[in-house]
Amino acid sequence: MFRRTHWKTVFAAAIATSMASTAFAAGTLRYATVGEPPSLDQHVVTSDLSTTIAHHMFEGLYTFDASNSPVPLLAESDRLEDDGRTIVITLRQGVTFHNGTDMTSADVVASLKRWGEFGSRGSLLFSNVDSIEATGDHEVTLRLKQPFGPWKNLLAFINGGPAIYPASVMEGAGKEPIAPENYIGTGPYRFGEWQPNRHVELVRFDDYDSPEGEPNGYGGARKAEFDALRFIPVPDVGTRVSGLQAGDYDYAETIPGDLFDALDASPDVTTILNGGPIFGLVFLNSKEGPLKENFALRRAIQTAINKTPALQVAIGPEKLWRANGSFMPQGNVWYTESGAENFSKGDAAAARELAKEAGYNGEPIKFMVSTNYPFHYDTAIVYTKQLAQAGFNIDLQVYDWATLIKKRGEPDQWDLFFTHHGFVPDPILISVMNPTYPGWWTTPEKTELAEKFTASADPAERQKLWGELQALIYEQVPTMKTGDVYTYNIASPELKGLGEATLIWPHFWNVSK
Amino acid sequence: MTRPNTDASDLLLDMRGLTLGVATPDGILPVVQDLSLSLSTGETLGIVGESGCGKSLTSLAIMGLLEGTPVRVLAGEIFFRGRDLLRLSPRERRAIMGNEMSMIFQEPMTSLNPVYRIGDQIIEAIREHRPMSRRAARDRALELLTMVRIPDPAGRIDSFPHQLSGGQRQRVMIAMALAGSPRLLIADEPTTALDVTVQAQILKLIVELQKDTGMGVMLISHDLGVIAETCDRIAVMYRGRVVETAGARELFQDMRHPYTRGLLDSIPEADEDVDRLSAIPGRVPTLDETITGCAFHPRCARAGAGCDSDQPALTAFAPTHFARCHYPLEPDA
Amino acid sequence: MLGYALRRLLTLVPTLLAASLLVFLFVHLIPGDPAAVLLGDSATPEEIASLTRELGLDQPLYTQYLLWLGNVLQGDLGTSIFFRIPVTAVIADGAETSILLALMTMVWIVILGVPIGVVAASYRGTWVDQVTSGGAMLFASVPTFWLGLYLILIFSVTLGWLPSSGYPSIRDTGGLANLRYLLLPSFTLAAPNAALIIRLVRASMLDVQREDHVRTARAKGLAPWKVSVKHVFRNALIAVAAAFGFTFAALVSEAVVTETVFSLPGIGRLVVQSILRRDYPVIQGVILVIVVLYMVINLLVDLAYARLDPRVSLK
Amino acid sequence: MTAILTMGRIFRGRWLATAGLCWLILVALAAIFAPLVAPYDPLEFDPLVRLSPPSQEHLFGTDHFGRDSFSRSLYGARMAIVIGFGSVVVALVAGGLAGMISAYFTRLGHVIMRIVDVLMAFPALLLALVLMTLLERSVVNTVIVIGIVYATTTARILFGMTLKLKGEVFVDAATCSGAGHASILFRHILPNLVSPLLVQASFIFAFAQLQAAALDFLGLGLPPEVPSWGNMLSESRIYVTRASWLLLFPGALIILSVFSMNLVGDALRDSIDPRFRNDIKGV
Repeated sequence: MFRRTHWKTVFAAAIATSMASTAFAAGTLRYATVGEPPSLDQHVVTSDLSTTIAHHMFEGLYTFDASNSPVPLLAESDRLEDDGRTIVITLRQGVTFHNGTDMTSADVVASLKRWGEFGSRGSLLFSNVDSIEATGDHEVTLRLKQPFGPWKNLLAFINGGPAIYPASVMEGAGKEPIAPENYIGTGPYRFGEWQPNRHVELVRFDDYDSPEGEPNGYGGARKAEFDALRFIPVPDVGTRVSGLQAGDYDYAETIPGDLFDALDASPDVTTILNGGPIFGLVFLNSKEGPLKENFALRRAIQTAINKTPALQVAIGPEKLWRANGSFMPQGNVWYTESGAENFSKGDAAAARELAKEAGYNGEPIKFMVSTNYPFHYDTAIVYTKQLAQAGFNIDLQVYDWATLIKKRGEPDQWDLFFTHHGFVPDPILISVMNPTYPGWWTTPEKTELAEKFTASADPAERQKLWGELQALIYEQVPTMKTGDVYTYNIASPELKGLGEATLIWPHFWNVSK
Repeated sequence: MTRPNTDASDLLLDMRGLTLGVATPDGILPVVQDLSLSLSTGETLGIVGESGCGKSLTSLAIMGLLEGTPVRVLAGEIFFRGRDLLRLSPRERRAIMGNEMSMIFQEPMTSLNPVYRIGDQIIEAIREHRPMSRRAARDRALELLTMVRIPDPAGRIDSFPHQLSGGQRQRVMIAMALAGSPRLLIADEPTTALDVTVQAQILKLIVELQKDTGMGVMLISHDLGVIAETCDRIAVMYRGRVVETAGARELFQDMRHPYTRGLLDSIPEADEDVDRLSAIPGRVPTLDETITGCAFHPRCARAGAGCDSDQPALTAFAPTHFARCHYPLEPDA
Repeated sequence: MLGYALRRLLTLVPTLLAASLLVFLFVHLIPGDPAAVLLGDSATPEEIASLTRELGLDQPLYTQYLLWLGNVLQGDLGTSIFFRIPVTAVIADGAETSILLALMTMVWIVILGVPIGVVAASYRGTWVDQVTSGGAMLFASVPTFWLGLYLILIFSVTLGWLPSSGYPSIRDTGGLANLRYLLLPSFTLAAPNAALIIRLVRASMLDVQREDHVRTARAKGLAPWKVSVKHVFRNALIAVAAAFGFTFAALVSEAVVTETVFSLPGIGRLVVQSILRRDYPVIQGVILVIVVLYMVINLLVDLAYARLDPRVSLK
Repeated sequence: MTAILTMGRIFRGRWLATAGLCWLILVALAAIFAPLVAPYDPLEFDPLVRLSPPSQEHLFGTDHFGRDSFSRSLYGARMAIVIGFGSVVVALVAGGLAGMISAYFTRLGHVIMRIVDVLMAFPALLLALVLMTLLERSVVNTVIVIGIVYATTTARILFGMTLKLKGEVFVDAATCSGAGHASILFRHILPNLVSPLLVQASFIFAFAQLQAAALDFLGLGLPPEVPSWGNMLSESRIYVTRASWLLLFPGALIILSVFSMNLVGDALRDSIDPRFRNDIKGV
């Protein structure tokens, strides 16, 4: 008897759902992601996808406004003392964690400590930090070894950055990402569920305490309009596009450039350009192999490459790329053309000459690239050809991404490898600046300049120093930038409040449908 | 041939001018030509000949089982109890098949469906023509199994075919054939695949059943010995034609056709194969070989003028004895 | 029968042990490092090494294997490196999609494969036979992903009749409306396999038709359809049943591609993604589960075979 | 000459299979003469003509590198043949030996067939996926991996066939006349298996194409720079609406070739010893 009723119910429910399927979706944003995110723990994970999801959940002390300047988020205000050696941050009061507890300075200190010790970008700041302590219920004091310019940018950059977790979660947390049951933050959405392979779902946090002010970039008031945000892994790009066109998703990320014109023209699809471009990087091995300390040979390689055909092939429409040698995009405060005249010479003859002078005798140069990102591979194919024309013996080694990032950690395995870099608001965050990042660029010239760069708190001086650093990059060639790529996402035209462009990661507070 | 038997009341089967052909890429080749034979109630007719002479195809034509083979009836009539089977609708035909007329086959090993219990296969045959309850049909099946002398029928009825011996399976086939109380039983080489001792038992069973039921039996065999023991009348076939037909005693005492002689001389050891017949030189010609005149002449010791050009006519040697030969054998001294 | 099944399951144990060792070795010999994948592009080798240590992936392989095996024997497939939840939970989640996909695919295969096969056999040699058999072979020659791409293009993007991709869980929508999501994928998956079944049904029907016992059945005066159903088809089923074991293995393989094309959260895509992420416990767990499933299904096929064909005895 | 006569007999009246055979011959010719026939270098790119639709200059259009799809398709035929033959050789040699030896030396065979069982328990594509990630993407590895996958089924089939033959009179006769094991296996048994092996080979050839395409699609097959039909499809899947020719031509080439090979295999199967006919599944 029970069984019969049961099936009737199920059947009735089935009919009801099939009829009400649109109603079911209305309060939920369906976002087609490129894949499954790794952990959402922002301290240790630097995946952009992870941040796209997590920054609805976790907040830092600061965030960026539309002009990429840091503005307070969980912080209320700050003051510098002792010539910039002491930073006192006052926290906003009345902020509640998703587990219902109030956020206090103890939580902030615990979070920053774990981030400083184990976080991906924590050491950038904490190598300069002497101590951090709670100097009041809602006041935190950082004491630095010396003045450190980019501190606020580092605290505002949530990707691999200092998200604030409750102190209870931070207890015993190490390098290993924290587990989903501990995804407790302060953001407008809280963790709902993670069905592996299926979706990550965030649900609206009803007790959210929003910062004040007009929304500006990631700053200002945040309002969760959706009941839930559902991030659905759709690794096949064709399926992401057709799924959005068919109305199965509201938003789909990372769409191939070649489809831009058609999608942009389609009334059923809104295209959203990313404001901050990403750029490909070819790292050169500074630790071992033929390129070690042979800057002339590196410059020869740099000279052989013309970046434009690769961008044409790999990206497509000219609107979506710039053959820009500056590591920061045009219009950004950090933009500089210093050294960039060597960006894209594409002079095979000169390169051949330079290589000869550098003592190059056709030794094989191992170039690692992954097929997981088609634009890496496409670009590498073009470069390989250009390098071959200039007489370089390139041994192109194609791996999947997981193998490549393993191998690049072993200095004897490679001479060149291809990766890409997301937009960052401060050059200090660019991976080549990190002396332990594969490539291991640690020449005395670089170390000296970098020290000056981080020590300065004066914006003008820092900009000037960055210009010198960029010139040094073009001279010592620890890495080669391939040009700016403006990726774009697509959305259903029904979504309101998306804005013209994405700042860094798409965000869905103040967005509705 | 003029038909010797005109008594319509006990005339069971009467074939007139039956011609069968097989379609090949080279055209239609005749496999049975102008065959006329008859069979009365209670009579046992033996058809004998080497494999490939058309005897089995003739039986399939009578049963209506040529469908699915490349062989077709080209001409002729088959009267069964006064009705021309070839003019009946498939449905009318099926009402006769397995009912008034049934057949047992050469291969008891494969002629039963391996996936059904033998009882069910017999019951299926019973209920197809006689609407009755399963229980009643099962009782009838038990009865039939008893009739064919299966030991322990109640224990065997639920066996699968593979659990029975060859002889037992042939008994089951016979039981199945008797399900509809047939007037005519066609037995196509019913003992060929069996051991010698079992062969005799099965033949004996068929003869007894025939006596009990009064049905007509058409027994087909390549083995003149088998035929001789059981049949009232014998037709000898060679390459699609009847070459000699006579009463059993008549034939053995006074055979006229050299081929019949050859067959008799070569009655094989029980376990020997047809192909090893030593008395007849040569081999049965294949279908696509064209032979003019008497089809047997290439192998015939007596062949003479005209044998390779003119088809000999069926000649009467006695009122019930006919043969088709230009140079028939003389009666034995 | 039960005894036989138990004995068969016991004999699977050594096979499974061998398979588990093989899986473990294969998976761990793959170059790459889950810690590196997890931490992302900005991670330095030092950071990766420290996470590797925390995950216990720096221990010798045999230690890891024995540890894993010990847990597996207790029904614990370990914890996903990537998701930080038990592998059993990850697999269970994918199983809903994959099992429903497999069932719907089987439905397609049966409703397409069997009748068309029977029709082709019945009209043997006519144009009906040539069109169906030729068509079946043509379908078996189409790459699965290619078919899938075009089905999405036609039925989802252009016509808008069916969802293009994804599959929400029944738990979330509480109904069978989700099955719409599986219509295209299951058809894609079924097409080549249904083609195989069509040809197999046709061939075995023709084989059986030639058998003597069918003539016996016809000699009983049975109507042609009775002969076809009760005698020919019933016996042809034996060969077809045996093929369903093969079909299952083929399905699992092709499901990997289909689930990728249609972005279905099933086990097939899970294993591909896990390989890319080097999520060792998940790869091992999924493959082990599939191997067990394959063996159990083969056992079921054998049992079904024995039921269908009384000549087969289970020893 | 006798070979041609035999072929004539097998294909007589089977116009579809004959058409398939003709297509395969065409593919083989394209593979052999690709460098002569191809209008462009299959690897040469030109960003200026990227994604141009089929035209007189580019019969099959160009891809996103601006490479000539027609030339790539011709070289793709080469890969199809290499993959097909390579997999067949690996499968038949490895699987054939394993199967024959197992059937002949029963005790050793028991062990070998258990190993085959274990390998068969892995679904083919998963096995291939894991192996391909383990090794690296290359033509040789792809061939080996696909070959191994089909070696298991081949081993099973040959095991059965050899068992059947082992009981035959001529083997006894050979044993009595003092022939050694190798001689019996390879001089007496093997010749009887040649035609069924050929049939099996034709089906492996066909399915290897689909497996290779699937591996290419999942990004674990041939190296991406190799112009193969599967790679062409895999690289172009996002262009299904934007540049449909990139999917239609290579797709059609794969389908036609696999279809043809299946037709040929089917025709061959009908011509072999009926004892072995049902052992080979094929399509």
